[in-house]
This record gives sequence, C-alpha cells and structure tokens, in this order.
Amino acid sequence: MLKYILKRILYMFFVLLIVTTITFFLMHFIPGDPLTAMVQKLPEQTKINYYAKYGLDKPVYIQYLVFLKGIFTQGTLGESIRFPGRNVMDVLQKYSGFSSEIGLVAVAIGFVIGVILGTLAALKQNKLPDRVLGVIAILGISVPVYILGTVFQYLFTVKWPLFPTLGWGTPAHKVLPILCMSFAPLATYTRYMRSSVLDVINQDYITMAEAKGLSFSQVVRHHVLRNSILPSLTILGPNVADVFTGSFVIESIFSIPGLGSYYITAVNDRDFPMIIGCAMFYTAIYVLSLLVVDILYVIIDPRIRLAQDK
Amino acid sequence: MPERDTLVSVEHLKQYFPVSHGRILKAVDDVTFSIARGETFGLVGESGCGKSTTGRAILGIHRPTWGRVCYDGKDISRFTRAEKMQFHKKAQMIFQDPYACLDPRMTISSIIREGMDVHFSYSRQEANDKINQLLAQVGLTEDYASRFPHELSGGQRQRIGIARALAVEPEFIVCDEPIAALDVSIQAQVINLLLKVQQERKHGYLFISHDLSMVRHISQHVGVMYLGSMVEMAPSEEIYAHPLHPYTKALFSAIPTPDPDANWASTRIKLSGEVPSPINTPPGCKFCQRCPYATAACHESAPELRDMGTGHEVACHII
Amino acid sequence: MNTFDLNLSDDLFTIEGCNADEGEKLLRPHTTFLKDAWRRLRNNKIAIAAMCLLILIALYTLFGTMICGYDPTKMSKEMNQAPSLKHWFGTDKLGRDLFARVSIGGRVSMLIGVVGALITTLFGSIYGSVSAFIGGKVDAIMMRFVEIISSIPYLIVVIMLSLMMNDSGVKSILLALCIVGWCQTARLVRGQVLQLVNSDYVTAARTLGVSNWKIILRHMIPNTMSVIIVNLTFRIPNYIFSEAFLSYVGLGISSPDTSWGSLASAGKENMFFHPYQLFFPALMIALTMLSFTLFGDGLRDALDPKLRR
Amino acid sequence: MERLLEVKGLHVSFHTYAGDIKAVRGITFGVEKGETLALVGESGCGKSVTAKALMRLFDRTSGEILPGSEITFDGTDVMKLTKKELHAFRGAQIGMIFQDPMTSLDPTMTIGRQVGECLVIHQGLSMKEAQRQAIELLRMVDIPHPEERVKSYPHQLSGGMRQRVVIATALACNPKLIIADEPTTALDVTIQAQVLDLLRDLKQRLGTAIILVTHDLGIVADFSDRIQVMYAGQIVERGTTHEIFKECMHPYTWALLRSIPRDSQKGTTLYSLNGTPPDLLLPITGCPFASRCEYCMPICRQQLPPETDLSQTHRICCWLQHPKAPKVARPAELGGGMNA
Repeated sequence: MLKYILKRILYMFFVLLIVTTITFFLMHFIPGDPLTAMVQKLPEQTKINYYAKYGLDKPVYIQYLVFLKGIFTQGTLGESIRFPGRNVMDVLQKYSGFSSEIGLVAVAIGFVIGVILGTLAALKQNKLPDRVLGVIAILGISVPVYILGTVFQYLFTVKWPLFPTLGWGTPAHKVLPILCMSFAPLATYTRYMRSSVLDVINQDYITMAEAKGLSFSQVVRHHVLRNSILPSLTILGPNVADVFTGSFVIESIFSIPGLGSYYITAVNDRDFPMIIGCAMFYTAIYVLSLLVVDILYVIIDPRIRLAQDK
Repeated sequence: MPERDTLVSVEHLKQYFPVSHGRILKAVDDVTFSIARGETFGLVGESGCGKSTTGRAILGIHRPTWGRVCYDGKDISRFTRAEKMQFHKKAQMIFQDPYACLDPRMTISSIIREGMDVHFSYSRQEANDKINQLLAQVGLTEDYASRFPHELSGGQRQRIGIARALAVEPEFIVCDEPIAALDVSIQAQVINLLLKVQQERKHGYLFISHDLSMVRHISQHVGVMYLGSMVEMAPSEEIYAHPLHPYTKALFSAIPTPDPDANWASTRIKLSGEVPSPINTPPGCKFCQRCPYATAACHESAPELRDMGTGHEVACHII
Repeated sequence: MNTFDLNLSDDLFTIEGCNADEGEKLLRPHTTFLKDAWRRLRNNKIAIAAMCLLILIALYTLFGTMICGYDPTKMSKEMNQAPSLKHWFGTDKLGRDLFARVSIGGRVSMLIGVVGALITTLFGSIYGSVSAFIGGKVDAIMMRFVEIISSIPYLIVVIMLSLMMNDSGVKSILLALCIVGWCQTARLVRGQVLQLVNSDYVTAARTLGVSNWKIILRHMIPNTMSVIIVNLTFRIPNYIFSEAFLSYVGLGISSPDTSWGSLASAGKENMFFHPYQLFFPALMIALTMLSFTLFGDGLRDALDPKLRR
Repeated sequence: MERLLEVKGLHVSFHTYAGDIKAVRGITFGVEKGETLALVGESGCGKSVTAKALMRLFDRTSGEILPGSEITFDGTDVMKLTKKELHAFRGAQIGMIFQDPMTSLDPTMTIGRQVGECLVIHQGLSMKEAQRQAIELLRMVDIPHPEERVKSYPHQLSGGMRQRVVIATALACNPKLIIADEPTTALDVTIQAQVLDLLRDLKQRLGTAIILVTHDLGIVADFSDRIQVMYAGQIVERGTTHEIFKECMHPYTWALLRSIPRDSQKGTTLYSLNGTPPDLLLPITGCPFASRCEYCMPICRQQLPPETDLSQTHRICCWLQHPKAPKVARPAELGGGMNA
C-alpha cells in the first residue's frame, strides 16, 4: 500500500515539473511582454537595464535554468514584474489560503450532497423526487457558474440583503461564493451517483442481500453505497479542476482576495513569474486531489489494494 | 500414428502469457497431438485447462510462445501470403457465445457474405442463391437473410455462425464450446447439424467442450487436458470404456447420469481440493496434489505421454 | 381426478403433429437497427423537446438579424433601453440592438461548440482506436501521454494557449480548446475499440481472411459510432461553456466579433441597473447546454443495445 | 410427512413497455418438511421466477405476484406479511443460493461479514460473535482453514469456494427451506459434483427441505425426491424421480430425456426438439407445447388440458390422457411401455 502511495507522489512531482516547463516555454512565445504594457514612454536605456534585471534578455532556456535554480535552492518563484518587490511565493502563500478554502469546501459539499441526492433519485426511480432532482441536476450543469454567481449576488445581497455583497472576513462572506461553486459539482455527482446506484442495485449480491432478510435501508447502507461510490470517486479529481476554474470568476464577482483574481490580472498584465506561480499552485492542487482520490479508491475497493500488495 | 492422413499436427505447443509482477501464466504447456482429415477430435477438460487457447493457436489467432502448428504438413507461421489466404479459406471457427459472435449491426446475409466476398467472386445473384442454400442447410428459412442478430434466438444465431463458416467451404473447423450457452433441446439441434454437415462435406472438427457426454457422441478421437497439459489421448470408445489417467477417471465418474437407479453419488471418485492456479505451476505432474495415487516421482518430474499400445496415450508415472 | 369432458367430438383427437418451421416463425416485427433506435428516441418526449429547442436556437442564430431587422453593429442613440416592443431584448450601452447581437453572438458560440467538439472527437477517436488497435508498448506509451496531458488542469492550459495566440479570434480560441480537449474522448474510444478487437465477430472476420482495413470499416466504425455520437453531444456544451468562460475572463472573443460569453461579460458590468443585458445571453447559454445534455441523454438510451427489448 | 410449503394458483407477470410478460401462469404445488423438490425446465419456463416469488423478491423489479396467488409457509401466509415481517421471514425461514458465484457476493466486503450478516440481523448477535459463528459455518461447508478465509475477499477465492460461501450464508440462520437456483450451472463438472455432495450431506444432517431449480436432468436423477417439469410458466408433469425418469408420459418430458446423448446412440443423430418456446408476451390458447409437439391434436390448440392423475404422486397436463385420444407408446429409448 505504502509503495503504491510513494509511486503516486513521485508521479505527482513529475507532472508538476512538466506543467511548469510547458507553462514557462509557452509564456515566452506570447507576443508582447510585461514591459510593453507599462513602459512605452521610458527611454531605451532603462528598458535594457530592466530586461537585464529580470534576466529577460537571456535566451529562454537559460532563464528556465535560473528559474529552476530559484525553486530548488531558495524556494522562491522569482519576483512579480508588474508589482516589483512582491515575491511570488509570498503572494501564493497569502492568498492561496482563501481560494483553496472555498474551492475545497465547495467540492466537499458538492460531493457529499450530490452522493446523497443521487442515491435518493436512484432509489425513487421515475417517481417525483427522481424527476425533480433530475431537473435540478440538469440546471446545475447547464447554468454557468459565473452567471449563477451574479444572479445569486443580485438576489441575496441586493434584493434580500441576507449576506454582505462583497469582501471577505466574516463567515457570512463565505456562504454565497461556496454555494455558487458547489452547485455544479453537486449536479454532476447527482447524475453520476444515480446511474452507478442503478447499476449496482441490479447486481446479484443485492438480491442475495435481500434474500438474507436485510431491510431496504440496510441493503443500501451495507452494500449499495460502498459499491456505487467507486465510479463517482474517479471523477472527483477532474471535478476539482473544474470547480477551481470557477473560482477565478467567483472571486472577481464577490471580490474575494483569492488567488483566482490575482491570476486573471497577472494573465492580462503578462506578469510571467506570477502566471507560472499561480499555474503551479492550481496544478499542485489538482494533482494532489488525484492522489487523494487514488488513495480513497484503494481504501474502499479491496481488489485494487490487494493487487498492489501482491 | 503415421497411418492416419494427418491434416493438423500440433508439436510441443506452449502458450505463455505474462501476468503482473513478472509472473507467467502457462495457459498451454507442451501439448502435442494430431488430427486426421475428416476426423472429429474431441478436446475436453475443465475451465482453465487451456483447451480454447490450443484451438485458437491452431488457427494462428495467437502466435505460440514455443513449438509449432502444422497444417497439411507445413508450419502455419511460415505461410506465404497466398498460403495464408488458402489457410483462411480452409480452416474456420465456431464460437461459444451466440450473442457475441455476430456483428449486431450487420444483416444476416451480409454476415454470411463477408467470407464469400474474400474467397470467391460471385455475382450478386449467385451470392444470394448461395446464402439461401446455406440458410436452408442450417434449417432456417430465406426471410432470415434480411434480419438482424438481435431478432434471433441463441440457437438460431449459433446456426448462422455455422453457415458463416460453411460459406467458404472449409476443410477443418475449430468448434470452441459451441453448445455451452444453449438449452438441452437446442444443443441437440446444433450437434445434429454439425454431424449432417460433416457427412456431406467430409471436413474435420476440433470439438472443444467441457460437456463430456456430448463430446463422446460426436468425436472419434478424444484428448483430456488438465492445467495446460495433455494427460490422456485415445480413440473415443477406448478412452470412455476404460480411462487410465486418475484425473480422467475422476472426470468421467463426475458426469451425472440421468438414471435414478444408478446411485451415481456412491460410485463416484471424490476429488479433494481445487484446481491450482496456472501461474508458476509447481514442478512434476500438475495433478499430484489432488491425485490419490501420487508417488515421490510424481512430485519431481512431469510425466511424458506414453503410448500404451492400441493408440491410447497416457501421461502418468504409475500406470 | 380424471375430470375430462367426455362429449368432445372424436375428430378433435386425430394426431396432426406440427410442421417444423411453424415453431421457427419470427415473432417480432422486422426492424433495422437504426429504425429501432429512432423509434425509441421518438417516444422519449424530453429528448424530442430538447431537439426542437436546439433547432429553434440554431434558426435563431442564423436568421435572428433578419427577423428583427436591426444591424447588430449599428450604434444608435437609444442606449441602455429595457426590452420593449421596438427592441425585443433591449439595447446595450452603445445603443446596439441586443436581439441582433445575441443572434450573431450565438453563431460564434455554436460554431465554436460544434466545430470544437467535432475536431476533438474526431482526433480523439482516431488516437484512441489506433492506440487500441496496435496494442502492446505503443498503446502503453500513447496512453501514458494522454494521462499526463489530462492531469494538467484543462482551463489553465486553455488560458495559456489563448494568450499565446493573442489575436483572440474565433480560430485561435478553437485551436486553444482543441489542443487539450481530446484526451477524454481518446480514452473512451480506446476502451470501446479494445472491447471490439477481442470480440468474437472480429476474430471470426480475421479467420475468414478479411483484411484489416475492411475489418475497421465494416466492424469497428459502425460499432463505435454510437459511443462517439453520444460523446459528441456531451462535448458541444462543454466547449460553449469554456468559450463563454474565456470571454467572461476577458481572454475570449474580442470586438468586433461577439459571442454569448463576451455579451454576458459586457452585461455583467452594470448588472444591477440593466439586468436584461446579462440575462438574455446567459439564458441562451443555459438553454443550449440544457438541450444538448437532455438530447445526449435521450440519444444514449436510444443507441444503447442493452436496453433493446 | 408434514406440509411445509403450500402454493396455490401462483401468477407472476412482468410489466414491460411492450406489454405484460406472463412468466408464471397459475401453478399449484407443495413441499413437505425435509423433502427435495426439483423444478426442471429450459430457460424461460418460469422456474427461477417461481423460486423468487416464494420470497416475494420482486419489490424493486417490474415483476408482480398477481392477487389471488396464495403462498403459505409453515402456517404463515407469505402474501399477507407486512414489510417488516417479510424481512424477518427471509433468510431466517428460507435461505437462497444463486447461480453465478462470481456475482452473488459483495466484492468490497469480507467473507466473514457477509456470512455473519444474516446472524446479526435475525439473531441480534454482535458482528464479532457472528464472525466466530461464521468460521463454524465455513468449516461445515468444507472450506479449508476457515480462520483465514473469514478475513479474505470474494475475488481471492475460486468459483467452487465461493459457491460454498454462498451455501454457508444461506444456512446461517438454520432455515427450514433452501431454494437453490441453478447452484452448479456455472461450475466445472468435478466441482459441481463436490457441491452436490455437500448439499446432499447437509440435507441429511440438518433436515432442511430443498427446492432445486435446474435445467440439467442428470443432476436431478439422484438428488431430488420429487420432480416438476415446467414449460412456458406451467407445470406440465410432476411425480417422484422414479416416475418421471421411468414412467413419464408427457411429450415434452420425453423430448428432454431423449435430448441427452446416451452411450448407445454414438454417432447417430440425436433426437432434437425443433422450434422455440412461445413468446410469453402473447396470450397462449390451448396447450403451450402444441406448436412443438409431435402428437399435437386440434383440441390441443383450442383448450388448455386439465391436470389428470396417473398415480398418487404422478400428475400430468396433456390431452393424450383423454379416453378418446389415441394410445401413444413411450419412445423406445426411454423403455417403451403404454400410458396407464
């Protein structure tokens, strides 16, 4: 089991390295660079010094080596060009907390409620709750999260001022953004869970359990849930990525000082170190969630766990 | 057995499949036998004994890990393109699962035609006549030609599988458990069809099955396999009359006889334990852990097939 | 208890036996596979409603400007007007009629959705089937590559690529979306083809001597087609969503072209005063995704051979 | 012997969009304490549906036991049991063994817990206590070193082993009746023989009645006391094992017995019953076997034959028994002889 986890962690760093390399080289092919947006008027000489300071004048692969040296030796990701003096790593540490908090909580809520609603919909197949949940699930998938954000903000802060419109700090600030971001995963899991529960419920071992005299709720608790949750787990990983991309927008709508809005501004300003830093953060979260999903999968499904030990 | 006009001969065939963690699954382990032209060779054994893998190796579907298969005296892996085409015309296969052996999206006539278009150049009219003739031969009416597999029952589909094989007028057909998935009465229909077609066209069969009474009914020569090796081989009457290998004896005595007075349960040889896993099998005879007569020799070296005189070959140390 | 009714007439008891093919007569009506699937799709009311909605939206995007008669790019003095009989969807801050703009915006969004889905599904299917058909080491390497690509967050890469194109026209957005989007289809099709390669009827075709190309054309493609089509209907809304997201974040379509996403992001600014500017593009996005998903569900159930009675 | 189970006029039909599949069309039979009854017939004849109907296992499926069917087990009327009583009834009074051992065990649960589950629910034991009893149960079904096996998972066992675990589960609460739905069809010949020996031995030791559902007449020959042959949802012939094998009079039973290859017939064409069973979607007028029967008469196509007694235990539904019907001899290979 441990050997399996170590292998997955190594794999995770490998992917992270690849992403940073790709992002780094992609960045340098983008026409225009950070200075054009800022320094048209400056005389030629200051531009050259500026380039030299950030090492932008050297060939790309040398910059990459410098960048790598920076990570592994001092653990810094270089300085933000748009806001001189602000170290990328500090920004990441300071603001990533907010983003990951609402993001992961949203995924957790979406997963837990989605699993429950999906099971309910499957057990009451083709009856009213199933139909209603089906509609909610379809809406959850169809309505883009940013539109949902603006609508919720309009309804619950302007029309009926239940929550603060903008900003951060009190828990009340967190309710609306998390609600918006958890609606899409909730819908996805309801649909997935419903179809996998419908598959499991027709298996022979479920009829066997009923023939043993288990009541319906016992059958669901003991056998159905554990077997039907496995397929839903597999999409937990990719779903985390989708939810976090939603956070870029939600943070700008509710002006939450998360990494998302930072990332968007960095992208617009072509602030290379900042972009790479944020990209690495999101990839790390995503690959980490893939690892967590793998571990959960191995814990729940003995067939995979024992295949690893043999 | 030189006096038989051998059509197919399998020499020291080994088929190993790599399994996780570098271990090897020995599906077929050094099997040698030959099938005469126009003869039905029955291959019996329990699941996992390698009989289906052997059948597919004969048709060249898998490339053997070791040893070779000769058709008409020539090694099939060294066929030229033309010889390969001829081989595809002469040797055909019938499958076990009637629901998976026909392409769900093709009509019955296009399924049967597929082989014909490769080997013969019939005109449309000739082809349709041939198809109707084949349908009649397998006991189905012409209006089945435009139907789809999902509209037919298991027995009917199996007969379409046979018609597809007959379409290219083969010399030799490998039947891989053709009746396992069918009901008793439908099984008899398919077996009668196979026998009738064999009398008309004089082609040979390799009949693979775990239904020992049906194998006895249809085959002239029978080979018994256990965990990838051939343990006993003899003419059908000879082997059923007095089996020699302990496993064959136990296997034949386990066939339930449909006669209440035969008190089958008491006369049966009771085998203890389970079939061991074919992955890294122990040295010596594979049956030694379960064999009531196992001796020290059995645990060390694997017995070779020895001819006991009347063409009855056994692989066992103590006989 | 032999309770026989004795006064039955004698001729009732002459043995006639049965003719062989009477038992063989085909009981179910004759249906081809596609007719069968269409019949099942037809009586799935929701799927048909979704299909009609889709056709309606498509017509709207194509002929919307003709219907309302306004030029989507002509500015006028009637700025920020609420929806009225004159301007059905109202006007934006430059006085341009929103009904016309949402219509041509729809053209771009639908184009990106459909073309994007087609390209990635096509490329994914080819990649998946080649990988499955060759098998062995090649298959392992190709799948390892797919695994690495799909473990990079999808939209991060899209943002990077769209930055790289920088002229943010329809073509560049499409390219950005397609470069990464094909992994999921590739894995799906590979699984399906792997199943087929080992299926009995493909083995039968091989032993009949049918050439590889013929096997692919006659057996592989028809049997994977239903999986590919269903996957296609689920990919289209995905692309519309991604495009809208990019435009919303300011990286998508920039003027003079417009799309639902950029309209929505423009409408977001003064959402409190003129909610209709955001409402209509958002409504179109939601309706399109809704109908594609519902239609996709209906299609999947119709084409699924297991459900066939 | 004392009557354990009484079934009267059992009708079961499945509601599908294409119409109602009438899987069981009114059957009446009974089982004595400790007796072994075999339900024999080809696929689609309703034998498994009958077995499942005894425990009303159709709540979630589209199947429905039509009103008017009566099932009384050991004095209790199964049809009138409330949901809670039904859960207490299943598993404790009747145990069930399914066909495919590969899919009838929960892949994510250890063997011990699955066997013990029944004890926990019916006898209120703690799971720890139930696991200990599970070890005794596994030993009873000849599973080697049960102490380790208790902790292992289904995918680690072979087919034969798993079927033994399923048998142990069914016997956990010492039920009065075991329903075995094709218990050995998915197993190899030698393993099948071992499992049948095990069931026979348990039958003698525990005195539980067994209903064996199968299509293989070979197994039934020396395992069951009484046999009922089913076709298209009805019982066409019933009697003791000896009567069915040696004195059967129904053409379908003849066809089943003649389809089995005998040593004497080597190489000759086997008797084969052509045609396919009727489509249960459509209503059937007259005898369901009429379309495939060699001795079919006009009356057979018009009216359903009433059930007549050939002896105290041997009963048959066939117009050939009518005094006006021509006398038909039993086929030679079944030992000839005239009908009574």
